[in-house]
Amino acid sequence: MAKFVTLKLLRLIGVVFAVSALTFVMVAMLPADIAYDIAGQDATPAQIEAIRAELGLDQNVLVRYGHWLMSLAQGDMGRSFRSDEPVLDAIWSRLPVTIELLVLSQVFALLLAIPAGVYCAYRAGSRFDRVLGSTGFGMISVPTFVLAIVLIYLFALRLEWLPATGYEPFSEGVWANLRTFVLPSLSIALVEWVPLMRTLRSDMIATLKEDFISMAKAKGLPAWRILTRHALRPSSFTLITILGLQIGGLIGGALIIETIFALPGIGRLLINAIYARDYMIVQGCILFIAVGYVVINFVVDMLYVALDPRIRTAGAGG
Amino acid sequence: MTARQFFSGVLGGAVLGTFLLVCAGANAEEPKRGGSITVGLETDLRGFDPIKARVLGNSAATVINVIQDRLFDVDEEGNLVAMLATGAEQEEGGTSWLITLRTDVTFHDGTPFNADAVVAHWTRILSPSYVGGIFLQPMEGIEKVDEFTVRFHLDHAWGPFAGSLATPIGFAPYIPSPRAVSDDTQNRHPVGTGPYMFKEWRSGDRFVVVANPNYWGDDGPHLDEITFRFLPDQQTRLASLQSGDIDVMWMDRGTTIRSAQKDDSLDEHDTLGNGSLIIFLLNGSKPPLDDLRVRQALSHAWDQTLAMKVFYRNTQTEITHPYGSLLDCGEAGYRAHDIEKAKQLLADYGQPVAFEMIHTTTPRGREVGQLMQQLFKRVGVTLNLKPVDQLQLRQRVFTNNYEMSGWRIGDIPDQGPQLFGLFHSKSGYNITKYRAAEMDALLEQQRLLTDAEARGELLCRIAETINRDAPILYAGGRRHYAFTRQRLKGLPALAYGLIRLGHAWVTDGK
Amino acid sequence: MSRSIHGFERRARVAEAVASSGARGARRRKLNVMLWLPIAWIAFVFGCALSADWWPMPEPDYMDFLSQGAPPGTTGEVPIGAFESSEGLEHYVFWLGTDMMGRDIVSRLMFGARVSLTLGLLAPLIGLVIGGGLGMAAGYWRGMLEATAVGVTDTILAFPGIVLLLAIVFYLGGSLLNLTLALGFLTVPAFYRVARANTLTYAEREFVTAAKAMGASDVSILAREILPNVIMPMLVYALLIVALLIVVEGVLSFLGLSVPTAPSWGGMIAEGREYLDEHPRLCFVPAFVMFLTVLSFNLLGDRLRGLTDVRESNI
Amino acid sequence: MMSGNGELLKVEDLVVTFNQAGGQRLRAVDGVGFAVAKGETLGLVGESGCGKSSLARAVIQLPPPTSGRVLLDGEDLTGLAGEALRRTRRKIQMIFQDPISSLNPRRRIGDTVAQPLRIMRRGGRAERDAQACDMLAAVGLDPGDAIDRLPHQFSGGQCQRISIARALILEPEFLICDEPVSALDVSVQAQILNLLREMRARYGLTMLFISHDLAVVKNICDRVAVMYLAKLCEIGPSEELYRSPAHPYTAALLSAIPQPSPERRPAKIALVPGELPSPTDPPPGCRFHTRCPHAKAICKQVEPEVKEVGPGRSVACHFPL
Repeated sequence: MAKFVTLKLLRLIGVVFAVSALTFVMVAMLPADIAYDIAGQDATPAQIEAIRAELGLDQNVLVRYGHWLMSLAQGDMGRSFRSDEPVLDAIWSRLPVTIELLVLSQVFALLLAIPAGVYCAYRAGSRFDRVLGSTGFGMISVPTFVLAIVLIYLFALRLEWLPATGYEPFSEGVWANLRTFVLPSLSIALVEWVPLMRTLRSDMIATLKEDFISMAKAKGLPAWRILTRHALRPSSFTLITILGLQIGGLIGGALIIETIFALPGIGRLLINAIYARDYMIVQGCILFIAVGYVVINFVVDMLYVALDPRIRTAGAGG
Repeated sequence: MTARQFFSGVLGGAVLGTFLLVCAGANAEEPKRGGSITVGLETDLRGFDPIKARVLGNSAATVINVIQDRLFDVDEEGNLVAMLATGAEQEEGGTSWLITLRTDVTFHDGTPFNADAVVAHWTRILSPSYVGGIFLQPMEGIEKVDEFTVRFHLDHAWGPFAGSLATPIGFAPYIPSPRAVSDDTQNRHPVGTGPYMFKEWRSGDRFVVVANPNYWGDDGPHLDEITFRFLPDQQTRLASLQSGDIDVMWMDRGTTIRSAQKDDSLDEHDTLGNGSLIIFLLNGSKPPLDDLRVRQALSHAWDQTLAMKVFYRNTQTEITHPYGSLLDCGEAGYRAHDIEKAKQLLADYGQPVAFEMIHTTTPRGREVGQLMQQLFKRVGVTLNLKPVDQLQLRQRVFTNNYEMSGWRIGDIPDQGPQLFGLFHSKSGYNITKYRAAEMDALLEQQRLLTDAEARGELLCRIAETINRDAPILYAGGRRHYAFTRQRLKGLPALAYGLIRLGHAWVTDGK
Repeated sequence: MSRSIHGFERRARVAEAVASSGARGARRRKLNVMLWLPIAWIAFVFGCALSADWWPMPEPDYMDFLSQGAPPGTTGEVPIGAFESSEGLEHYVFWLGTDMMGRDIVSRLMFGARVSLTLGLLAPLIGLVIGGGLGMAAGYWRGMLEATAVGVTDTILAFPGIVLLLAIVFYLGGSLLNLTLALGFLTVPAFYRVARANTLTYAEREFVTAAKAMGASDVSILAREILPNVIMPMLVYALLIVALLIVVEGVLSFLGLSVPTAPSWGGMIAEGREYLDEHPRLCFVPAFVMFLTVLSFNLLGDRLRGLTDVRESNI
Repeated sequence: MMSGNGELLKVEDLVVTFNQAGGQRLRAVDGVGFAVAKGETLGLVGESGCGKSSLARAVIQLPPPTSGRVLLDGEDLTGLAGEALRRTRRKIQMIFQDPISSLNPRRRIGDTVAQPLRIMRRGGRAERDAQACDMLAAVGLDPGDAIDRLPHQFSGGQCQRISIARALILEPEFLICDEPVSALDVSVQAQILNLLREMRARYGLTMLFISHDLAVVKNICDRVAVMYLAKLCEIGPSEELYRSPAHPYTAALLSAIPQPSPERRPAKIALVPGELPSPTDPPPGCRFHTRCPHAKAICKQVEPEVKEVGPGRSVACHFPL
């Protein structure tokens, strides 16, 4: 088992390494560089050249990547070319926003999915179940960015209940903070709850057929108690794995939501850095995103293994 | 008229120390002390060290303006107003200037403000590592005369000199604490002599300043705290303003301006500036744009009136020259929209005209490109659109790898240096590749001319030459808009598009 | 981009988990309607995209400066068809109104369908061929090939697709071809995994050994024994990816990165967003069309999966 | 060991190893040798996991053995590759345990049966179809009805008939049956065994018949080989082996078969209780010693050689019964 985990980890480190190298080359290949950003619109070619030399951008890509790796090995992710801010600081200051967005969106998704899934399983085939199933299918077909616009239109522009955009840190108060996260999280949650609900529903239906449920029924326990106490827990394993997968996929994907709602998260940091060719920030962000993705997938894989040890002996597959 | 006042003020007034101190304009109300406001900025900041951050954008200018002071300010009429300087005296026919400084000022970090601080700052500004130096070329150097006097040396008598010390939209005029600069902390922790002091900067999110209790001036600071928030999307910024999450924002999109105007809870501030928010560069080194007739035809095909309506919903004004309120040059031979003339000129040219325009991938960029394409199509010119990102656009313009591109002429106190950069055949910044001996002569003349009237005339002749030879097309002038919530008072006019909050106060303060 | 680039892999795994669920029994009654309605809508969109050139309507980029932001039903005077060829202006009803630059929304929607459909259909085809081929090869031969392919796909999956797309759009320009290739490339890992998983189950089956024993070559086994079994689940999966890619195109347009020269639904949504307060329809009409199309492909994929599942389970 | 003229298949010192996750090597077949004479049917018996199937697949080179030789008509198959291997493949065919898994679910029965012809590029389509029909009729199916149907429309027994038809359409000389009836109901088992016998007679087949069940093998095989943990323990003529097994393992297997007449029952052998040792880590000495009731000290140290104990009869045991 230890060997299996080690091998898996080594492979994941390899993946992260490959991603960072790929990013470096790719970003270096982009036309124009940060010198054009730094110099602004009123620069002369000579000044741009000077900036490029000063930042070491005239060096070979591989040399620069080597430098980056060397300093990374010493725990230094460099500084933003643009604002001179240490990359790690930039990421640490944005990370809470992205994490809060991800967590809240999944919390909302679960708040929708669990009662709906439990009830649909309990009354499988009923009108409510069918309506909810169709609704879910419809919602999963709404592009997230469209949903975000619809929510802004309804709750920010028409009803004026919630701010359209912006971000308030926790220091401004919990409510102020949450208020700014409601619409962005909902934009994600209203799509993401569907697979969760469907998974939970099918797992619950299976669980409800088990003997111990019949036992509980025979004992005369009320339905809600059977559902929540006895059936929910054994049915939630797949739910958790799917949750993990969704978060893993969202890490790089919260970008458009952060853009639409002007949330200062990792996604926006990344896209702004790409637009500015701020290589150091791009490298840092991609490293974080790749590590996050890989770690979550690793955890999910381990969960699978914990469930089904046969996977351990299966060959090179992943 | 205002331009004249400006120039005569600089030239005639050997001593400027007695200039009126303009504060909250004609506001009858007495400013209240206390309270705080939130300002919506378009972009995150880069930093405050001129060498490191290099370019001061509009957002950063709004911030630096309350933290660091300049030697002079310019008022709404273009008059110089003393700030950290008490006087300016022209010497040796205008080839050097003696500036006297205030003696009672200290920086936020306790460093005294004196000649050393000014010399240290300007020495860096005039070093080759500062990018903005291109428009300061006639300045040779600065020396300390005594503890509170410095002398600037110039190549030649130079009209825009005083304006260069006063303009609020470049790094050069803002004096930082020499200690912060030498400690290398200025960039991310700016220290100045201004009414507000740096408190916190959370990149991508907000920048916070607090009142400077030891401010040297009489008027301000009135607020306890100002929070600048970075809200890149203009519409969402407006939504935040309307919901009261922010108190003031700058805007340039016609749609947002029109919707803000409809909101009774907001106060509008607008000021006519100069320059042009969008111009189109027609690269004179690339066929078919190297042919004068083609460029002229294009300027007739272009419809500024329509652009005003489509891009700005008539919140901007049409222009015939880049001087805005500084100068009145009349029509200046502007080639108005005239399809027949355009077709005639193209018929003279006799070949099919097709070329490419690069524009940004932003909604504004696409809009501009698509409108241009349509208008050109109507005179039989094929315009291929190539959206590129901002940096690529700059790269292609700077490396002369473009045929037509959007650009802008900045709003600055004196357009002379900028036009020299754009159109002089020997200028390193000549991105239009426009070359004409006549233009070169005019541009060189204006540089040396210090007489306001004569200079004004010359600048108008330059505008006429631009209109005749059509190296650029204008897409409107530059009227600056800002909207505030009604609680916010004490905002001066938006000269050069800058929201100046140094004297701002709120009605719900003490 | 939450359900976009990275969605592929996630959706694949989620779909597997969800596949077993579904209130299929209850829904089977509605099967026919739910199968034919999406097909009808997709056919309609196809028809619009193909015939867009021949309808008597203004070109999608023609701006009627007298009818900017005109409400639905406004009559304008516009040249019908290509501008150069038409002699004069004709009365024309903007059935869905015009956008803020005076362009006919119907015309833009119809031409916009081309971008969505080309990208949505061709890109998965690339993923299907390359990813599917690679996945089948890896699932059949295993060994180093599989280990390498797993490493490569893991890398692609851990790599934020948006960076690749930005790189391609910046570097090569956002033409339809470039975007199709780039998005196609991004779908490769997902198809690879589906193909590999399916191939693994069949490669172990004895009919494959039997074919080998008869002297069939590896290529012939892959093509004749395994492919017919793997292709159906792959095609069904491809339909889900089509739906996803239509959204991705929308996201790219939204970020200003899609095909610059042609109108696209995402682009219309993005442009309309600026006028959300005044003219919500500018944003919501294309959004609704996109929603219906995505929904149709999703429904179609879901129904077809249901049908193929039934077939398997009878064996 | 039997040798001499007329031997069609000869297997010499065959070794098959597999790599396992974690770098372990599993020896599925470990130095097995035997020969099958023309027209003869050899039964190969052993518990599941003992390496029978691996042995069978090594014989048809799927995959080729790690070492050792497989001679068919004196030609070494292990040295062959490409076209030469393809050509000789025609001579050996195989039937599998799972009748459903051995048919491609998406292929018509007609095509399935004609498939070997297509692979060998014999005849045109019509010709192949005709041959397939004949073959289907030969295995007792109605060709007109079956030819256009898909496998899932047939029962297990019918599927196995189809497999047999497919295997025999090339008229192979050697047929390997890998547990051909173990997945079928008992009544169907007999039908298929009868069919195989019939086919053997009609086509003059030589067969290797693999089963975990000695009872099934008995009636169809001329000789029987018994495998335990990748090694051969005993080989001999059917009658003789059933009557007096020489290896304790054979005896144990036989004693587990329900016998119709009690007087023919061989001496009851009780296996030492315990797990079947892992093939990745086989016990030293005689592999059977952990479960053998007669095991002595030597069994734990010295591996017994294969000794000839009678005509055509060999056993690998220090203390044959």
